[in-house]
Amino acid sequence: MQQLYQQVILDHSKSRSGEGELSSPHGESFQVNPTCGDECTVQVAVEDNRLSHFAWSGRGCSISQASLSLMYEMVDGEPLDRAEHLGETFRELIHNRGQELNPEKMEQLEDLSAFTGVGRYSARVKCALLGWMALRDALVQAQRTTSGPGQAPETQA
Amino acid sequence: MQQLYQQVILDHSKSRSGEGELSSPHGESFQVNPTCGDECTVQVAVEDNRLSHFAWSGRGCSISQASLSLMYEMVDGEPLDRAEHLGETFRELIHNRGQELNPEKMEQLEDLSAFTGVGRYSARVKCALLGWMALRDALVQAQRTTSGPGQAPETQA
Amino acid sequence: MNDLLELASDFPLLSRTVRGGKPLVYLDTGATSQKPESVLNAERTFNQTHNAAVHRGAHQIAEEATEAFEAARSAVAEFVGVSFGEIVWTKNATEALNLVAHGFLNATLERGGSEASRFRLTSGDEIVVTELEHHANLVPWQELAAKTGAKLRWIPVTEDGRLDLEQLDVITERTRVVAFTHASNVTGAITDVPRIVERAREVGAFTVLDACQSAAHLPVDLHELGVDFAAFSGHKMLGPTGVGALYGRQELLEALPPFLTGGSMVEVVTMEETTFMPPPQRFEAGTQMVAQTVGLHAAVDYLSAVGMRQLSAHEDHLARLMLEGVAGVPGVRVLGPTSAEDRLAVVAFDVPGVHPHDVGQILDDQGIAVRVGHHCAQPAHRAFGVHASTRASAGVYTTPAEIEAFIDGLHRVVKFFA
Amino acid sequence: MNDLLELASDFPLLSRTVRGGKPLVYLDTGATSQKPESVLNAERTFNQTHNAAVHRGAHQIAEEATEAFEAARSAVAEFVGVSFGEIVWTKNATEALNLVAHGFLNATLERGGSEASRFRLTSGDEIVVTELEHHANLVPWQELAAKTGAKLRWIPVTEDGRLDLEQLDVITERTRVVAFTHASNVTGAITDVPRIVERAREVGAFTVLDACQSAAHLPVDLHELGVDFAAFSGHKMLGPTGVGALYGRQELLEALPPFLTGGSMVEVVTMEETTFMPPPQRFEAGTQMVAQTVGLHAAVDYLSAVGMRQLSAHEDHLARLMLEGVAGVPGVRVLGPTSAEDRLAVVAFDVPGVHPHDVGQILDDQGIAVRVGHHCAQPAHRAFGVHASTRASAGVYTTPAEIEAFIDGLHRVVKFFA
Ligand SMILES: Cc1ncc(COP(=O)(O)O)c(C=O)c1O
Ligand SMILES: Cc1ncc(COP(=O)(O)O)c(C=O)c1O
Repeated sequence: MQQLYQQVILDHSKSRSGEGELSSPHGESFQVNPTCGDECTVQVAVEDNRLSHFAWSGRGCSISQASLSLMYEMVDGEPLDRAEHLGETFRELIHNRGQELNPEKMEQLEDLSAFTGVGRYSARVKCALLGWMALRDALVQAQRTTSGPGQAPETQA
Repeated sequence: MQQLYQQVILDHSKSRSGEGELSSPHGESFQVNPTCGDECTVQVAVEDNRLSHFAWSGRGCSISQASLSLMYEMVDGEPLDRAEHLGETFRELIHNRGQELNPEKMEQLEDLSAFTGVGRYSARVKCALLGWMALRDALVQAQRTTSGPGQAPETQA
Repeated sequence: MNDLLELASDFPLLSRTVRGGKPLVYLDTGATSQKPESVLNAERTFNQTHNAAVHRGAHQIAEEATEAFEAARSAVAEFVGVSFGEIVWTKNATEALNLVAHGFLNATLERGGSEASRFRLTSGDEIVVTELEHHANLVPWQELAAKTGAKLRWIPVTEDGRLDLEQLDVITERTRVVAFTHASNVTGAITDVPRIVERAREVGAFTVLDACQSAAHLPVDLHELGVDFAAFSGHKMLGPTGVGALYGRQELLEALPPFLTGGSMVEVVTMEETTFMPPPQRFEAGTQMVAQTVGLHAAVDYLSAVGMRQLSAHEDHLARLMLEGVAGVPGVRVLGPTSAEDRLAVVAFDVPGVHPHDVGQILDDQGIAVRVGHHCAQPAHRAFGVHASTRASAGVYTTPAEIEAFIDGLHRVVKFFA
Repeated sequence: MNDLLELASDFPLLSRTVRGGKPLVYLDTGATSQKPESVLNAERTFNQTHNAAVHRGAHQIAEEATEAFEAARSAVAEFVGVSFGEIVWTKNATEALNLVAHGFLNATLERGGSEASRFRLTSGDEIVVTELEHHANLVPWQELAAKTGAKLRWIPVTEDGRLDLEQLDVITERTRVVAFTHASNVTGAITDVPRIVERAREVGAFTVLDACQSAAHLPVDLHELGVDFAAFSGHKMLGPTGVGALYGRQELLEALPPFLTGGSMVEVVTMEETTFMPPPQRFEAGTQMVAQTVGLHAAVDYLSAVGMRQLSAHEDHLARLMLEGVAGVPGVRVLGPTSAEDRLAVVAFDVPGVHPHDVGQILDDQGIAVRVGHHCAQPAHRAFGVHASTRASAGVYTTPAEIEAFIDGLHRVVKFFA
């Protein structure tokens, strides 16, 4: 169990960085895990090809909440392509049935590497990925909304 | 097979006694065996508590046709209670899984006893009884229609 | 103490281990039961020896298959106290409940002739369900209401997870259907069926009972209960997956329009139109789950041999142990009655601050299999102010030692996330 | 000669005897197939080791059950040349066809939102079927027509039992759906699917293929055939009873309103309303026939190991033998093509003056199991001027010696009733 519930996961499931709401996001996505009714909403604002603002809200298990909280720390303010790339690598990790990816990728993932053990429990895969599904979806929307340089929405934490 | 296809059955399936139509029956019933599409119509007229006229038409296998033909010979002109009683005994025989009933009953059944073997083939039970189901149904109707002494309908063979 | 059964060895799956050699403690019978060897053997023997299309062939194997299939119907009918012709095979309880709801829909769309008119709904009509229903006995009625214009109303749930029978006046002269569960798969509460049936009869409404949880755990006599329709699933009562049944009062099945259409339920088919067989065949379109009905036959034989009273006493005892044990874990709240009266050995609970997924995971790590989530009953959870819960549920094969292991495990959960 | 397979020993039932010790000659595969040992073992192993509720539990067995269930979906999808998410489990092909028809009905009743509007029917619309259809692909469309006001039209059958493709102009701009069989279960004729699909596409109609008979006997690639929907049944393709599948083009499944409603197909449920999951889950309400999907997985593995081309060459050979043999019996008329081209080893025939029940009975007495009746295709029989027929049908396990025994038996039938 320690392998699944790494300390960083337990910590983030409580501290929940980035929880909040944007006043006028460029993109927003609501996702639900129908098995358990867990939900999350991810909001993004995009400026100069960077994820300028990010906020999330939701309810769920320690895995899903920690995933959202760590996602915030990893992608907020980052270039879009880096955020997307990170998402791809994280998905790959979670689908790797509990095995680590190559050292280079594990390094890129930084604290997200704590989720390695989740891949061993197929019922929890969706928990780890719910937030990232929402992020991908929100970014697609944002790219549709923002053709020119947009207004930067403010966080109401 | 000789046990199932007794000569009397093969004969009656060809000769088909009583095939025809009544011009104004007191009771009539159409029955269908949904497995094979076999059908029969039985028409009856009732006078003074006797089955004064009887006619049938239909299509089906040798068992069902012989059953109708023999039924005609056994019940046409007979008192209603005898026809009904005979039907009960015949049903009992057919549901007896190929065994004879007691000698007294077998004697009452006369030529109908040739159907004993049908009971061994559960898929054929319906074939043997289709006509008798129609008779029972037609008689119920006739009893409804004829409160007083009715007109005797004519056979158009 | 002589309430207790020791039957686990009849169930092959229960001897397996999980998570690296830990003995399995299976407390997810409320979701699906394990099957005794006799059920597995019955299905296998049928497949190896008697498999053929039923009600069709003139050959010997087809006759044997037909007899096995109809013998199963007869056994299941007897098990729930109804007549042979009142049992319709379905793939699960969900299909059975949909069949009834679609019968009303089809009647409303003027299918089924004049005898079906008693099932026609209009926008002035109401359908009553309850807040405790499994989605299977809620969503089909929502759909029916949306399609016919009828209004959906419901009996609310009390704080301790029972139907609030003080509010039976939600059933009025406008009510045409009352659909309710015999036992909740969340709170374990057993419904006072006669009271609801009485009220429904007063206003001339049809009753539809969800007997999914009761059929495997209580003696059930549907004629005695007096409901018009009832649904249950084979896989919850020691039988195979893929088979369930609808009970319908003979006279009602005779008037109800068909639902699924196709082969084996028709009389005369022309390109232009079709006439249908009498029940139960009218509702059994296409090739049926024959091997599975034979398995279910063996399952009800097994349950009858144990004795439903004996079984229910056994589970009553387990329910007490579970409730006592859970009450001893600091902070844990049971969603449902906290006493074992009129209650199944199905205990859903909330561990404050720990999500059910996490509760279930730590239990699983100890070999204890429970269910987490909303158990297909979101409104019931909403009534308790939670979105999900953890549920332990027992069956005929569950032992007191397993309940103990579960309670120990639950203490460990609380410690882990403290 | 190296077309011939010798696989009967893989099928336990085929070694039994009937009618007092006579070796069984099973020629009723068109109704339902026998199952190889590997299928029976797969189901049993699942039940003994991995049985649990899928997509629900957080425990190990539930994970294993879910993986087995979805692996079966993936194997079946690959077997018929489609994507994982395009396969919906049903209890049989009949349910699958009803699911599509009810999708149109529900769209017409304004369920499913704006994306479902493409499935809405009005009284100006037409549905085209064929005179060769099994009742399963006829009656649901009659019902849909009666409920929506759409008109039912059909492609007639030629004298030798094929679809009359000269009359494809029955498909017009008014046609919204064309439902037709891939291979007739009466005449054995294999349909020229691309021609019908092409015509349907010209007018923008949806195509629904009944692949019940083809899936077990021909290589089938549904993407290549280009149909929109297709249905087939496990029990006809060496799999268990109680499981079938619907194929739907991804984009169409995404737009189609749900049919059966209940647990496991919903997202958010309140007492007032419900949102539904994406396909395929949207169409899989309630506990599924999990063990049976695992059995079907083993069945398609078996068929793939044999090779569908090899199998179809084997059956081609058997078809030739049957047709030659039957042609040698005085007076007997084949209902369907008398040459083996584009034709399955399914031979229905009429023995003038002898009712099919009697034909079947005399064959049964010799241990030969055939089907008698209208084979759930009354209109096709009517087109041939008969009400019923006798049908012999072969499978992967059938041998030339069995065909010979059948032809000998048929000669005896004619003698018996001469
Ligand atoms: C051509 C055809 N279509 C449909 C069906 C219906 O299949 P099922 O009875 O398995 O639903 C059958 C078999 O009975 C068939 O042969
Ligand atoms: C109370 C209740 N009703 C209905 C159902 C639905 O049964 P099934 O999924 O077998 O159709 C269940 C089980 O899931 C249940 O517990």
